[in-house]
Amino acid sequence: MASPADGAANGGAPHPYIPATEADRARMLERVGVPDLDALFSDLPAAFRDPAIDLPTALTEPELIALLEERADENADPARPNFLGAGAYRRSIPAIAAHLTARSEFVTAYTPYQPEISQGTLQSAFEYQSVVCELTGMDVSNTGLYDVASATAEACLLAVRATKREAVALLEPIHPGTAEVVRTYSRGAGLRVDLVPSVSDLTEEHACLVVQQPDFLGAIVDLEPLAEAAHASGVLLVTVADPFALGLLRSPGEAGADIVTGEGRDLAGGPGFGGPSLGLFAARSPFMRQMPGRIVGRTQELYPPPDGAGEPRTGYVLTLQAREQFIRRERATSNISTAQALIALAFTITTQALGPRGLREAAELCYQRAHDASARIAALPGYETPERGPWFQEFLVRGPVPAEDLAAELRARGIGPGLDVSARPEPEAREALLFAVTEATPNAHVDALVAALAEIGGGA
Amino acid sequence: MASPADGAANGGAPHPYIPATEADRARMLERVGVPDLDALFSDLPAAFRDPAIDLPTALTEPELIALLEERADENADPARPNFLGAGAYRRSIPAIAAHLTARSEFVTAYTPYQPEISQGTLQSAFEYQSVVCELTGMDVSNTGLYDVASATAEACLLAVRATKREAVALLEPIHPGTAEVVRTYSRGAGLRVDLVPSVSDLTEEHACLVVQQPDFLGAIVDLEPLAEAAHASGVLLVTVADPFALGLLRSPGEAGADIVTGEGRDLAGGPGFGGPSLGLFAARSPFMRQMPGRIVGRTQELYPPPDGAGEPRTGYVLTLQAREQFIRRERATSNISTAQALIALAFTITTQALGPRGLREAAELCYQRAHDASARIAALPGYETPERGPWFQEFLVRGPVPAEDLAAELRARGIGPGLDVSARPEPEAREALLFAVTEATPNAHVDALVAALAEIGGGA
Amino acid sequence: MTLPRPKTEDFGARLSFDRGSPGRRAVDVPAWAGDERPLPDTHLLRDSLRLPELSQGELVRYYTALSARNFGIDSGTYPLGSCTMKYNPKVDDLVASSAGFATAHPQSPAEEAQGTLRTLLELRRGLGEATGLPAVSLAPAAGAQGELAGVLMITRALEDRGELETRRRILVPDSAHGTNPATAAMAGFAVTQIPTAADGSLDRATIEQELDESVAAVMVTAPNTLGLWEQGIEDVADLIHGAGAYLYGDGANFNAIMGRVRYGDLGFDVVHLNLHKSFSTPHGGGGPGAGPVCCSEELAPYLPTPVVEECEDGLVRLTAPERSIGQLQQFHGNVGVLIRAYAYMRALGLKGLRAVSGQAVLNANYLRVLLHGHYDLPYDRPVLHEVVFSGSRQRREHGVRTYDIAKRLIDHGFHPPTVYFPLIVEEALMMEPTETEPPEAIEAFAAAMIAIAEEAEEDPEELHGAPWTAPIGRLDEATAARRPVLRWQEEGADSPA
Amino acid sequence: MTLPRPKTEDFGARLSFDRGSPGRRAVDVPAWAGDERPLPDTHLLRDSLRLPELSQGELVRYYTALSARNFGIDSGTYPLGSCTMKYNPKVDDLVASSAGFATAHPQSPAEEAQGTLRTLLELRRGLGEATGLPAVSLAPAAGAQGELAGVLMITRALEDRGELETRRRILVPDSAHGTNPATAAMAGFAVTQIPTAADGSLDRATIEQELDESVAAVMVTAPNTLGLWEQGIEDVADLIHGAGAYLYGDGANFNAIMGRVRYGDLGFDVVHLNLHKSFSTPHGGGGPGAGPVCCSEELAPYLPTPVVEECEDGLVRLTAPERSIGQLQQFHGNVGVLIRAYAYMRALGLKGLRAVSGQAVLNANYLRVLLHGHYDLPYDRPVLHEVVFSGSRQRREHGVRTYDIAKRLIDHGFHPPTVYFPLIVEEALMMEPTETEPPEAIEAFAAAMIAIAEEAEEDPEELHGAPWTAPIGRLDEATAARRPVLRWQEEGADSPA
Ligand SMILES: Cc1ncc(COP(=O)(O)O)c(C=O)c1O
Ligand SMILES: Cc1ncc(COP(=O)(O)O)c(C=O)c1O
Repeated sequence: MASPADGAANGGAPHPYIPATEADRARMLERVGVPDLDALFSDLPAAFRDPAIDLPTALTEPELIALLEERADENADPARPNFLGAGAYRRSIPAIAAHLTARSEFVTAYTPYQPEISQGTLQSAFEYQSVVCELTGMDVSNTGLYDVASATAEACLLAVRATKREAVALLEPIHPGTAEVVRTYSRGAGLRVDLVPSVSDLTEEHACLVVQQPDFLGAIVDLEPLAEAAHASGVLLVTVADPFALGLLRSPGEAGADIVTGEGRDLAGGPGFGGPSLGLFAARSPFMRQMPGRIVGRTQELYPPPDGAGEPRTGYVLTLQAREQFIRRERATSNISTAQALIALAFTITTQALGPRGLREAAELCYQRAHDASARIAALPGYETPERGPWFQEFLVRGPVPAEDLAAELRARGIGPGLDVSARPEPEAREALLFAVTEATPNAHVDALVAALAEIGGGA
Repeated sequence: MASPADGAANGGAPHPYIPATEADRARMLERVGVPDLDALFSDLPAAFRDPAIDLPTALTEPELIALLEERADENADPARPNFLGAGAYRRSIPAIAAHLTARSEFVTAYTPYQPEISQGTLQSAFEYQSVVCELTGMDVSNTGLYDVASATAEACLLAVRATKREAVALLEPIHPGTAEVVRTYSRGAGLRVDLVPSVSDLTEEHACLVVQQPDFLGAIVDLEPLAEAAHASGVLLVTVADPFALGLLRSPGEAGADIVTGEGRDLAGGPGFGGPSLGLFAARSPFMRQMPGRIVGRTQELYPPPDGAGEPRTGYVLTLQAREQFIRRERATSNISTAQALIALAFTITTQALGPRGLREAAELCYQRAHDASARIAALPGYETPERGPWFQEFLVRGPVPAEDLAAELRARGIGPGLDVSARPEPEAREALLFAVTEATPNAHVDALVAALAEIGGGA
Repeated sequence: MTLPRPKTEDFGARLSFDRGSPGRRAVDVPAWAGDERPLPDTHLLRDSLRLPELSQGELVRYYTALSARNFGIDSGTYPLGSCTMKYNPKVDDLVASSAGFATAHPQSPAEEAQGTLRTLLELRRGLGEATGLPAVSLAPAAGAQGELAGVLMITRALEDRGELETRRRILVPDSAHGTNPATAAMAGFAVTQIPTAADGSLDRATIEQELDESVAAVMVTAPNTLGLWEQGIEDVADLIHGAGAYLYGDGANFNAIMGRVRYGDLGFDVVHLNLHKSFSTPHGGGGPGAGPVCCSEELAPYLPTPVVEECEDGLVRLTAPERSIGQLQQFHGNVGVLIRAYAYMRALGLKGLRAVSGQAVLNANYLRVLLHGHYDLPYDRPVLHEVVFSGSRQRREHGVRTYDIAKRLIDHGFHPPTVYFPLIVEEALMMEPTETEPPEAIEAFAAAMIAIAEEAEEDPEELHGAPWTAPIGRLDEATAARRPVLRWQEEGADSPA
Repeated sequence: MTLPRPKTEDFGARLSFDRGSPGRRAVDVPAWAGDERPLPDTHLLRDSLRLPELSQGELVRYYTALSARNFGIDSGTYPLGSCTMKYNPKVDDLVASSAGFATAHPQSPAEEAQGTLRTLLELRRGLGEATGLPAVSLAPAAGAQGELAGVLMITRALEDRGELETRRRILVPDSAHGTNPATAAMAGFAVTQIPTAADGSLDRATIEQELDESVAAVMVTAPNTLGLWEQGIEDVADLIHGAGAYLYGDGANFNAIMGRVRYGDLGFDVVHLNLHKSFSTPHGGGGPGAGPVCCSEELAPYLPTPVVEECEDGLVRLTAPERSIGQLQQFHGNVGVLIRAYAYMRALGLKGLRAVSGQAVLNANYLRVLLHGHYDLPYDRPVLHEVVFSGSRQRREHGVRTYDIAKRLIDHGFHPPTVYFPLIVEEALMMEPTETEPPEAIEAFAAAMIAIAEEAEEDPEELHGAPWTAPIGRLDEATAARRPVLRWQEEGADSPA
């Protein structure tokens, strides 16, 4: 038996992914009028042709499965309690979301350039835009960007274009990854990025104020006063909102935000080491023609159906394309092309499956579970859970030992601790770990955490 | 928040599986002209209405998933080495088999009573029949029965109908489960079931001789002399064949079998604690109208397509239904109705994905791996691997300690031993365990087994 | 302004065997790296094998295209009567396919399969509670095998009573599903058909008359195939027991009465359930299903093997009842289906199961009143889970048969109901909407049925050609049976089997 | 003999928001059994939320029906040029979705994510080998983000050289993908367009002329969007370097040359790949993709964060290059896509990747010769992975536009090729069959194209109405843009945004 990939290259059996057999190839080469495959590459520089390349040899499917199962097992046990949040939260995803998203008509389609045979993708994207507008309180949503951080960077670029100002302000505490990406994207445009501790640091140089909701340390932000303060200086309010929390919290739009971004991954599937992610991006209608990314619009057939059975029917198309790179080129609103359509589909199905009451109930359950866990921990001798106002699903824990040691002790007990935020400037974060407890955290995990903390506290 | 199922029953929110809301229900009840749901059940005897029933309360989806994940974890670790075979073998199933079989148009369809919108099921079943005929060397296959044992019982009943004789002979060693089921099915018909050690025990009372290929202890059977001996007494030869082994072995049809049964589960998916299973059933054409189960036939449209674009097209229908219970009732060839269609689909896709060369290669790989493992064990001091002729994937191991102890020692080392067959009459089975090694057994598992046996041998 | 549709491929004419090209393959097999041992003697080996040769992408496209030529519950309303086609929760497929369940070996010692076994135990207990027949075996792979188990259990009980030689008859109503008489015959009994009374119920007089010492059992479908409850079945049970016979219940329509009445309380001795109906496990185009058999304490010793039991040591084990009829399958039944059914039961709980029967029955009655007057209703009274109309008027007055009506429904986007069954209703249209259809879907279905009734009046001739919008037109079933072609043949060799 | 097709639902007019009914739900949320803590003050809370209310079965049917209104690779030939639509191996989805990968938290310490990290490391190494540019960051989420990374890296290098203020221009051929100039602009550069020479290659003279101290980089798509190799690019690279600028390679069409030539060997400084093209990860209707950026040692310190490295202690870690341009995303990129790409690379190995490029190129040339003479071929020479025809003749002679040809292909069962791109070809039809199409499929596609060319001669008027057999007819894109309706509105409130 030959190694599988040898085939197609050397005249044996073709690779399972490549149908043409040697006989097919001979027939085709003859029709094309060349003696062999190599002849087709004669434009490539001879001196550099067919270099030595060091790649592992091909694996058959069973070997591949075995290898990657082994790899997956080298990650931490998925069943282990883990209290990391800080931008990625464990959620209960309805089974139908994965089932429907896996339909190969969705999975194996390209960006819907031919709407007549892409209504599945297009109509779903219109559903997505509608859900995002309802959640955020915005007028217009695109079909999604890469992730929350790059979406926020794009929001800053939009604000800069719209206000013609050259600095942006990010209100602390904000996710450091978000701040980082805004910096990266600003590099090219030559913008100044200010991390500001308070809204009073805003000036008329700032195009926008970026506020995370809930903030990086878990607190729920009262957006309205921030919006007022920003608008008073002609500054736009960009809110980076957790769409799940928006099941419970007032919509940023109602509170006065101009642009809302967010991360959709957690409502679409597992954390997956961070990706694929999904950047929500929605804005008030004046910014419609300034938005980055694809937008789907509703329209009608040009002609009634051929069987004469009725009026022109409703369909969906990519629209407002004059903003986009493939038309506008260097004057486009963004360079984005491929985004995260399939993740947006899963996000849409999860939110719609939960529906208005389910999303609220799930967010309340998350709130209750997290507050219960926090209270239990605060009741342990030697522990505090410093609060910075009302909060949603993440809380700070300061224990009887330094944060780093507390984390190590928990790990030694098979528990993934919250993120170490002890280096942050906020006083509440001093020597603290940031724990996330969500609606999907099993009770047994919280019990294990409390027991472990008690044990660590007892030994201290 | 109310418990989820309360809703539909008591006027709250409906259950996710039941769309009608309280308002819907009120409207419908009014149209039907009854005051409430209870009124619709007035034909049920009042004295026995609405009994106390002790069932656990409803679970929401996340709770259900958590519960059943916990249950699944209470089974043995799927990654643990396990050498049980004896009727259920670990196979490499191509990923596309599960992917395609999960298409909901296949999964959520009924038996294809309306062929015009069931061509997916019907044409796939025709593919299945074709594969089974090719593998077995038979002329006609049905669309599958419950499992190998009940299929074999049906084969015996067919043989009895065809020969008008009243006894059947099963050649040892045969799977005890198969023998058991033949006995169960024979109970009603009042047939005698003889387990015979040799073909010389056949008499003219026997309707058929049932031979397992490979036999229960793993040996490859030379079917041709058995067919000749059986036919000489007017006895039909029923072969119970492992369809995977038929990738390598001569087809039973060529060797003279009249009916072939087999188990398709292993080529369709995981062992799943035995089911869902798939009973292969194929026969020579004279028995066509005596076959149990559904059969799909090819036909044409009655009329050309309406757009005038061509000739009547080809389609598939359930056929020869005059054999079946829903037409023939008490004179049907079997009572079977629902069978194992979806498993047959997965079986078809696996065999077709492997194709003629792949199936042969996989069977050879299985053969080589098993023989290698057996040789390594035979080379250990204190161990023998008694053979009964050429064999395929299962072999007997006799160790330095009694079979029962050997099994216990292996289990203590985290290895699932082969089946204990020490109570069987065959001399080779004395104090032996029956190990299965297949193309899908990881090398590391064989290494672990050999090391454990060596250790046990060293300590004995 | 329309160009002709390009001539479409005759998709069905080209099987996977006719596609691809020699040498292509959809998967590779790992090479064997060790020593090569000699193969057995060539007279034991195959020398050729004809199977399709397609690349992976081609095979995926072929079966994806086939799936698109199928209608499932996820495609739309599928009101097949008696078949209980309802939404199959996706979570059930998810939980059943986890590796711990999927890789459990059927020969595993009980210690290594407690997760599966405890799940089966709780399902068994739930079904015992729900039916009022606490002794249950989950072994039967489908309803028909459950029936066989039940009748063989009666056989064995009669054997123990020494009456097997004399009790050779089973009474079966003419409205029964075909599996009932077929099973009775398979178990060696003579079948006596009991007519249905004018109100759609069992003809009590005939039963009384037929009940004697030659009768082993009466098989009753409850609710019956007209969607009606056999009123007074509890008294009939007494009669049957008085005559020394058993009452077998075909519980395939249990979905109509779940949580509202229990077979055991009414005197049924043994009943089978169809989990692929009442408990919403997917049908898969014809299985796998599961047909557990539930019985009284008296018949418990005869249950098929295995039965799941919790033992004194706390372990759950598979056991063989004392006087078991034996095994029905090599292993333990369609376990994957049973896990799905368990998940369904747990998702609903008792209140949920009652909500299922309540809504299923309301939906059937809603459909009944919506269609009332448009089609004949031979048994014009409230129904349980399904309602049986008749196309007789359409046939008589317009020459339109139920067959035509069914095919035309396809053009309207619906799966047709069950037709020509039960046999006692002429031109029967047997409809079961089930509880998972929203009222709007039932209304749309009724509207389509009414539209067809109008078409039958106005264009009766035209209906004979339906459907026109299905992946394929009306098929010639007669020729298929007369000249059977049952397998792929090499081009040119396409002769009947 | 055909009754009219029953009036079908205007499916698109009813969103999920318009279906179902208030109070229905598709999933339940567990109840909280503990103490209820007070919620935050109501001015922080939402008071209403409009989302669809459907039962689970209804929602499943809705999205299943939507899926049936989509064409994917599994539905048939999808020859979009530049997009490289090829068979997506199902095993890649399977391995990427295992729980160990799917549940890994992005903030996990390296010790707890070695399985993912080692997989990424090996992918990184493989891509470095295959491109000859050993320094690689897998962070970019798609091609365009890879481009941005690459250009920002150049920015930073120029900064370190003190030339950022002076080098403000990037040269981009007019045949480039729109993302190239858009990226250059987003990174703050002015774009100078370079015309394409008559033979389809870069106009060397213009480059030489434009190359001066104001130029930061030249962005070249290789192979280019005409499916042609830029002959002598290695010499152009020398020129560019000589002028102190960088050569950026858009490697989205890497599938044409995999295993045959390496960017690094030819003098490219930085290149991005599209794994969702060359490495066959699914497109998902518009992502997720992955656009790794590969560069020379010189540019390595500027790579985006993170870069996967094997450390001395044997652990694989995510690191930040010294002078990194920074992060592109909050976490580490589209990891699930990267795992799929790794699986694809391992399934093929070097010989397989060479087989991919060989067959992809043969298939494109085969299509070229099959269509030769039927459509204009502006650059009539052998091609690599794709071939660009023009519908100019059809437009000129019959008034049939490429748009009409594309729509009519749908009636023939094919996804149309890319149209009106590259912009330098009038009425462009840009076709990329890819290596996973069997020759029969290419022949059938060519036959359809030829049939349409004949229809264009015979019934030109008729083609303007195509398609007729798609789920929906030709759509009015102009009105959609003029009066944008971009979200669901409550009935009656359907006013433009
Ligand atoms: C009333 C009734 N009894 C028995 C059966 C037989 O069940 P199965 O098809 O599962 O064998 C069915 C369904 O087919 C049925 O509807
Ligand atoms: C040549 C070329 N460059 C760049 C891109 C942009 O890649 P992406 O869509 O992944 O952002 C594409 C594809 O869209 C392309 O074909």
